[in-house]
Amino acid sequence: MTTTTLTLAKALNEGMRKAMEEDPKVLIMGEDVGRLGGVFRVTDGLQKDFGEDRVIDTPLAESGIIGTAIGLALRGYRPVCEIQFDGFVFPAADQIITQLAKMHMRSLGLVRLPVVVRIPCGGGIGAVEHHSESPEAYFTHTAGLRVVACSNPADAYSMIQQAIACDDPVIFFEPKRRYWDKAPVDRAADPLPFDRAQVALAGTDVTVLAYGPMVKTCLEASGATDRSLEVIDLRSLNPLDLPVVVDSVRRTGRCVVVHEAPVFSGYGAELAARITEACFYHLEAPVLRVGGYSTPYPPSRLEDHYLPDLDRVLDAVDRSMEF
Amino acid sequence: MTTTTLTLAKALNEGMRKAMEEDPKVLIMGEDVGRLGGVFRVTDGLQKDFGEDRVIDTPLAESGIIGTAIGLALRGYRPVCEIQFDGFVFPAADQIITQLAKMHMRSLGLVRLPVVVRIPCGGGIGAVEHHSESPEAYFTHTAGLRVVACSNPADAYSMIQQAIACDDPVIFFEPKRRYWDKAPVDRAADPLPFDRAQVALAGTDVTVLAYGPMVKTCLEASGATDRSLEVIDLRSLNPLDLPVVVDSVRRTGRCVVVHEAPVFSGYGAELAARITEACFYHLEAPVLRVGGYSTPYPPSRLEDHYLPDLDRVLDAVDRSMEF
Amino acid sequence: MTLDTAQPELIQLLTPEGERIDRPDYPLDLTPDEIRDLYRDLVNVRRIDLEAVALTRQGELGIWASLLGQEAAQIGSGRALRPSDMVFPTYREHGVAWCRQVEPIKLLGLFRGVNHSGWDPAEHGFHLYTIVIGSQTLHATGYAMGIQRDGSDDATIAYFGDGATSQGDVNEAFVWASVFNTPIVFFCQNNQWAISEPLEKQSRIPLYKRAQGFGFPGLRVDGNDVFACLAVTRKALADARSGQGPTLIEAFTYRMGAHTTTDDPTRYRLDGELEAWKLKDPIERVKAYLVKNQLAGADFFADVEAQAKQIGSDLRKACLELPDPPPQAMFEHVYATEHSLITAEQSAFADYLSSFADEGVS
Amino acid sequence: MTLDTAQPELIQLLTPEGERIDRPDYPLDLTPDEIRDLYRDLVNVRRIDLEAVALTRQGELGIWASLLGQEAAQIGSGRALRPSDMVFPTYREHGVAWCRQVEPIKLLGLFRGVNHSGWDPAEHGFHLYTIVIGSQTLHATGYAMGIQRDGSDDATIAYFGDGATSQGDVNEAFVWASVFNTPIVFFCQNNQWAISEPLEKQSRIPLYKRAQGFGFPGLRVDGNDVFACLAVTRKALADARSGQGPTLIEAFTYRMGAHTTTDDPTRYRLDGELEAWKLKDPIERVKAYLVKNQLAGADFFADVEAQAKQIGSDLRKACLELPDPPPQAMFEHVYATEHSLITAEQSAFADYLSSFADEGVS
Ligand SMILES: Cc1ncc(C[n+]2csc(CCOP(=O)(O)OP(=O)(O)O)c2C)c(N)n1
Ligand SMILES: Cc1ncc(C[n+]2csc(CCOP(=O)(O)OP(=O)(O)O)c2C)c(N)n1
Ligand SMILES: [Mg+2]
Ligand SMILES: [Mg+2]
Repeated sequence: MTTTTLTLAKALNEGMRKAMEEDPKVLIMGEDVGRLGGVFRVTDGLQKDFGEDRVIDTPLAESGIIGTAIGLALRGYRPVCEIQFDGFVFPAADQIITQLAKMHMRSLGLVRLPVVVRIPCGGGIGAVEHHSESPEAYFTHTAGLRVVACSNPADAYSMIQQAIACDDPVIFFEPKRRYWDKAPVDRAADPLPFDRAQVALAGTDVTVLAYGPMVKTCLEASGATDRSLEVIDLRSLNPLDLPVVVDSVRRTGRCVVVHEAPVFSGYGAELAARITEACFYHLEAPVLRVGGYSTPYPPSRLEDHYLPDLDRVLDAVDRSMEF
Repeated sequence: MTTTTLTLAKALNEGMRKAMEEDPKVLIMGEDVGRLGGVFRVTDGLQKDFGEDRVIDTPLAESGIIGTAIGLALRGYRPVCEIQFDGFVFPAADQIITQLAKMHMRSLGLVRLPVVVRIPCGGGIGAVEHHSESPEAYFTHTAGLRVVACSNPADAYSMIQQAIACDDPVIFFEPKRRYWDKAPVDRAADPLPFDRAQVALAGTDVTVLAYGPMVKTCLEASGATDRSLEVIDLRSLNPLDLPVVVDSVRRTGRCVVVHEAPVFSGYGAELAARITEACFYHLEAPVLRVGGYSTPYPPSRLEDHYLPDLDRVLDAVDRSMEF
Repeated sequence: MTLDTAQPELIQLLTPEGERIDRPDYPLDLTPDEIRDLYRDLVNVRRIDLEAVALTRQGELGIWASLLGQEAAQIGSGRALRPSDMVFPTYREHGVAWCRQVEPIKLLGLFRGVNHSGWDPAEHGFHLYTIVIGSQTLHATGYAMGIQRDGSDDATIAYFGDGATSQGDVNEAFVWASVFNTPIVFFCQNNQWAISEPLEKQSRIPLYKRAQGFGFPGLRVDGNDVFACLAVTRKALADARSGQGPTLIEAFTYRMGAHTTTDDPTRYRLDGELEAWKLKDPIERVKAYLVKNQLAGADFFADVEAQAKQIGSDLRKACLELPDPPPQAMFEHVYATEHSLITAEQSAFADYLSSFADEGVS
Repeated sequence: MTLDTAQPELIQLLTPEGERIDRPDYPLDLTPDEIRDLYRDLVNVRRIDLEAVALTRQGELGIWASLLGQEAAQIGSGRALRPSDMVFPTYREHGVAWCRQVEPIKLLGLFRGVNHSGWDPAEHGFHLYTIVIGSQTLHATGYAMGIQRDGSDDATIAYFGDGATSQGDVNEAFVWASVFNTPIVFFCQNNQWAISEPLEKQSRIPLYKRAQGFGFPGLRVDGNDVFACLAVTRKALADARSGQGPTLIEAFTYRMGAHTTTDDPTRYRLDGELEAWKLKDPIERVKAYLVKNQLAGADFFADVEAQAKQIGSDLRKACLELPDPPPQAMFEHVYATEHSLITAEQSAFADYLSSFADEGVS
């Protein structure tokens, strides 16, 4: 039996374990990833089995994590870095944006940086400030990076392996509030290519685009309405799998984009702009965006109001239908 | 006579001088801003006249510049920080995004951070890597920051003063390749409010949106076509002066957005998405975007191909008209 | 790391057994009342902490960062400050907050999730809790530059942990403070752990020595000795006020609890370590001193207990009564000045909310 | 800053007057040939630099960061390396590049604007020029961690300036290198200036002392003394190879030219300073030594001059011939693997370009 039911966190763990078994150059590094197994236990047991040289508890400094990972990659290693929480990726912004993303081009293609930056992202777990951010737009706008987000255990298992195998730097978003969601994972399945979107649910009325934590929310929304929603899990944000999206929107004529990050200047803007250009004569309504408000992430007692939920998704669906 | 012809750099210099004269709490800080007067001489002469306590040559560390500016603001000062070049703002990303932007809300409104972050931005000066970036989208997506860009000497003079007077943190973009452009500046003129867009040229066929360095390019484009372009200088990127933009697009039915930053996930995406939603039934064509490609900024011998120019703006105008 | 704090460089004025040690370089003359007050402080803040941990267990707080074991470091340094000084804390300085007269309930908002902070920094000379490790050290340094420009003899103190010393920001703060000779005390509570990482993951030499590399004094104090922490911080603050610039104080202490209430330290450290540190408890040694010197008797200790208990139950009551903010509060204080996008979103949100009300009516 | 390099801590093996000083702790036995080769290196790299400055004046390069005055620091340290070591330079290490056999013309691409770098780092053991101050120090440290994992006895050397020591990244690199005891030499060329800012804006104590704060050795070498730079770097590299971890070397030198060709140092520093440093010229002292010890005569010096001249004119010629990249090159090497957005943009760009061609035809 190659299929087991795993949590998303465990699927990531098994995916990393497999990559480490197959390639001795794969390293894990980050704060508390070793003995503790990470604050979310995603790297649980890896240091025990692969040793301290391959699963490295680093000093507490994110720029240092990414900067030294770049150096390790230059020496032929494939580091998988954990950023403990989304909000702590910013001290590493310079190393990611000016170094990790640009080195391949800077070297005229001579240098490859197969570095994975894992970022547990998003809200909904009642956390304090800086622990519920959705910083994907900072990275989708940064040429030279690949940006992906997994939404379910099966994808988590395959996508983390694909990310590690990829010769480009990958920003890998993990929906932290879905870490404990379980689903069957078939280890022998042929995974979808890394940069492809997936139609998570076929439908005819409105195309709903989501990724990471919001995929589940959108699927739930679909169960709560009579409208026929086509829910697409984008999986790869940069590059975007435009053909799958355009095909859907041309059929439905309507599109709603859902993410947790603030709408203003967020990734949904790119989706809306690009889809509108590609589907102008097919659209019955403008692409509508549902997301966080243009405020810092609120204290957790307000996060249910801040985060898109079933009602807000359906409200946008209604507005689209009635436009 | 209150009107003089000034370069954009000199207009900024005079604006800062005036602010410093009027308020002893205004400080200038950054690398080489003192004795040298900044690498672009924007702060020329200020240290000589206001002393080393008010015009501070800082250690070479951008996170330190913004971090200590926050501290100075907490003590009642109004620091104006210079980031030497656009590409060097990233070491300060954490202080800007997690601290400067969020402190007011974090404090429930008790703490104000009137900090201005001046960033010479954009390409076109034949510079080496990291000296030609257009990082505005990273900041327009960051709630809690105001983001503005000046495009001409008169605005430079008034907007820098408004930025310094503003009780919110302001990211202030200066189009470095326009530093030496001259125009009359009327010191006694009543400036437009800080957060308003300006119709730089009235027209009827296509609305062209630009800010910073691209305003001049768009005005030049308008001079090279028979089409009647309405060129709007956005000035404020966050907040966006939507009414002025919507009013124009509803009249013209067509819109082209121009910026130097990569198009993908750039600020133009927000403009396109928002305008489409607000003007859906008025649009004869999708909002088209002209910008940098989704590549790192190229070596300078290629920048003329990378940067939007008159031809690329007019090509988009044509595509819009023919859509 | 060695559990033996009997290190030559360690500044200690009160042994774990309650013996007073004389250090002419760190004179400290406390009246019996002052000593009793320190004891009261220690007991009170431990009680506040315990109550908060309990509230978290019961789901009333989302998380809590306990100061257990670090009471002396916080009370000793906190009581060295004067009101007009400015403190830049991390997320664990509940004891310092106590010294700055921040009502305990105000600390809980953040951990309960009703706000990101609950007090007025200017009113208390106590800045907001800072979660992004190390970033407050630069704020403190900038603030100290402001003090210099004001010609005032106030000082700032920046708190941070052993883990934080690895962050670029903290080292940049050292550069700035040194170059501008700012009136600041860097107070590092080395509690031996940064979540699961022991000190060796951050430094191969004692942390107080870091200061040498930046050209200002660094010293290590017994962080479980409230007398020593008070004396050493007083001296460093006096130096700061008199233009002698920054000092780094490493308070050698121990995080006796979990990193936070969501952490499980049994995964990464041995029980024996905790047991050894229990012998150096910061409260017990003051009690021993008071008893040995007959400065306090059963009545006093009973009274202290009672007061602490009262503070605890008041805190619990206030916590249960802490209201959730109204949803619209999300849009408040994003900007200090009118911002059209926020205004628009706020009114759209109000419309959205009222669309449900309509449903209810219809 | 003092212009007097006669400081007790300064390691010097060759005085400005060309006198050899014996330092048993830094033994250096060079054959006459080796000394003549070092002299040749120094003259050659100065010539390359002068030619590049001239090319910039003539508009052939957009900008140039001159190494004038820093030849000894770069040749001395560069010649201490072995081929399999890895160098992480800033943007000014043209002398080190020379030692790593990077053809001079390859350095010019970046400054001419035809590429962001022109050589294969792996081939030369010389990483790309790095412009964001300090970021390469972390890459070097990570690379050194890789060496450790490979069980190799290679070492890395990271170059950076005095100004760079203020950056968080450099200090984080110190933390990492110290904690992991990596085989790395931190080679700081203290040329006294970071653009217009003198050393005092970055540190109030000598920079080599920074290492003390992180628990590894730091030392100051006369950066205008190629013998001393060679000996000191050799020793530090040997320590690195044998598992003794990092060393910080502060090469005390002087930026004799402008920061870059676009800079105007007359705005911020006095002529006298430059004059004083001219007396300590890194090349003159080797010449004096060679002459005094009759290791070289007029023929040799003429030959060196001729070779340098040839290198200069070859460089000039190659520069003028450097082709601009084709516009499509923008889209190359953004990603190592297929990326649909780049593919789409590249083909749209091709269409756009050919729309002009059509115009031409019609
Ligand atoms: C920039 C950043 N990275 C990571 C974290 C997550 N985190 C919270 S506390 C902590 C450990 C801090 O250790 P230390 O500085 O010793 O302080 P302590 O918690 O022991 O008081 C970490 C890694 C954070 N808050 N900020
Ligand atoms: C992060 C960053 N900030 C600012 C700059 C602009 N800049 C280029 S060189 C320089 C001074 C560097 O001084 P130093 O480290 O002493 O090296 P030197 O140029 O003297 O060799 C500055 C500020 C930069 N390149 N990178
Ligand atoms: Mg700690
Ligand atoms: Mg320098």
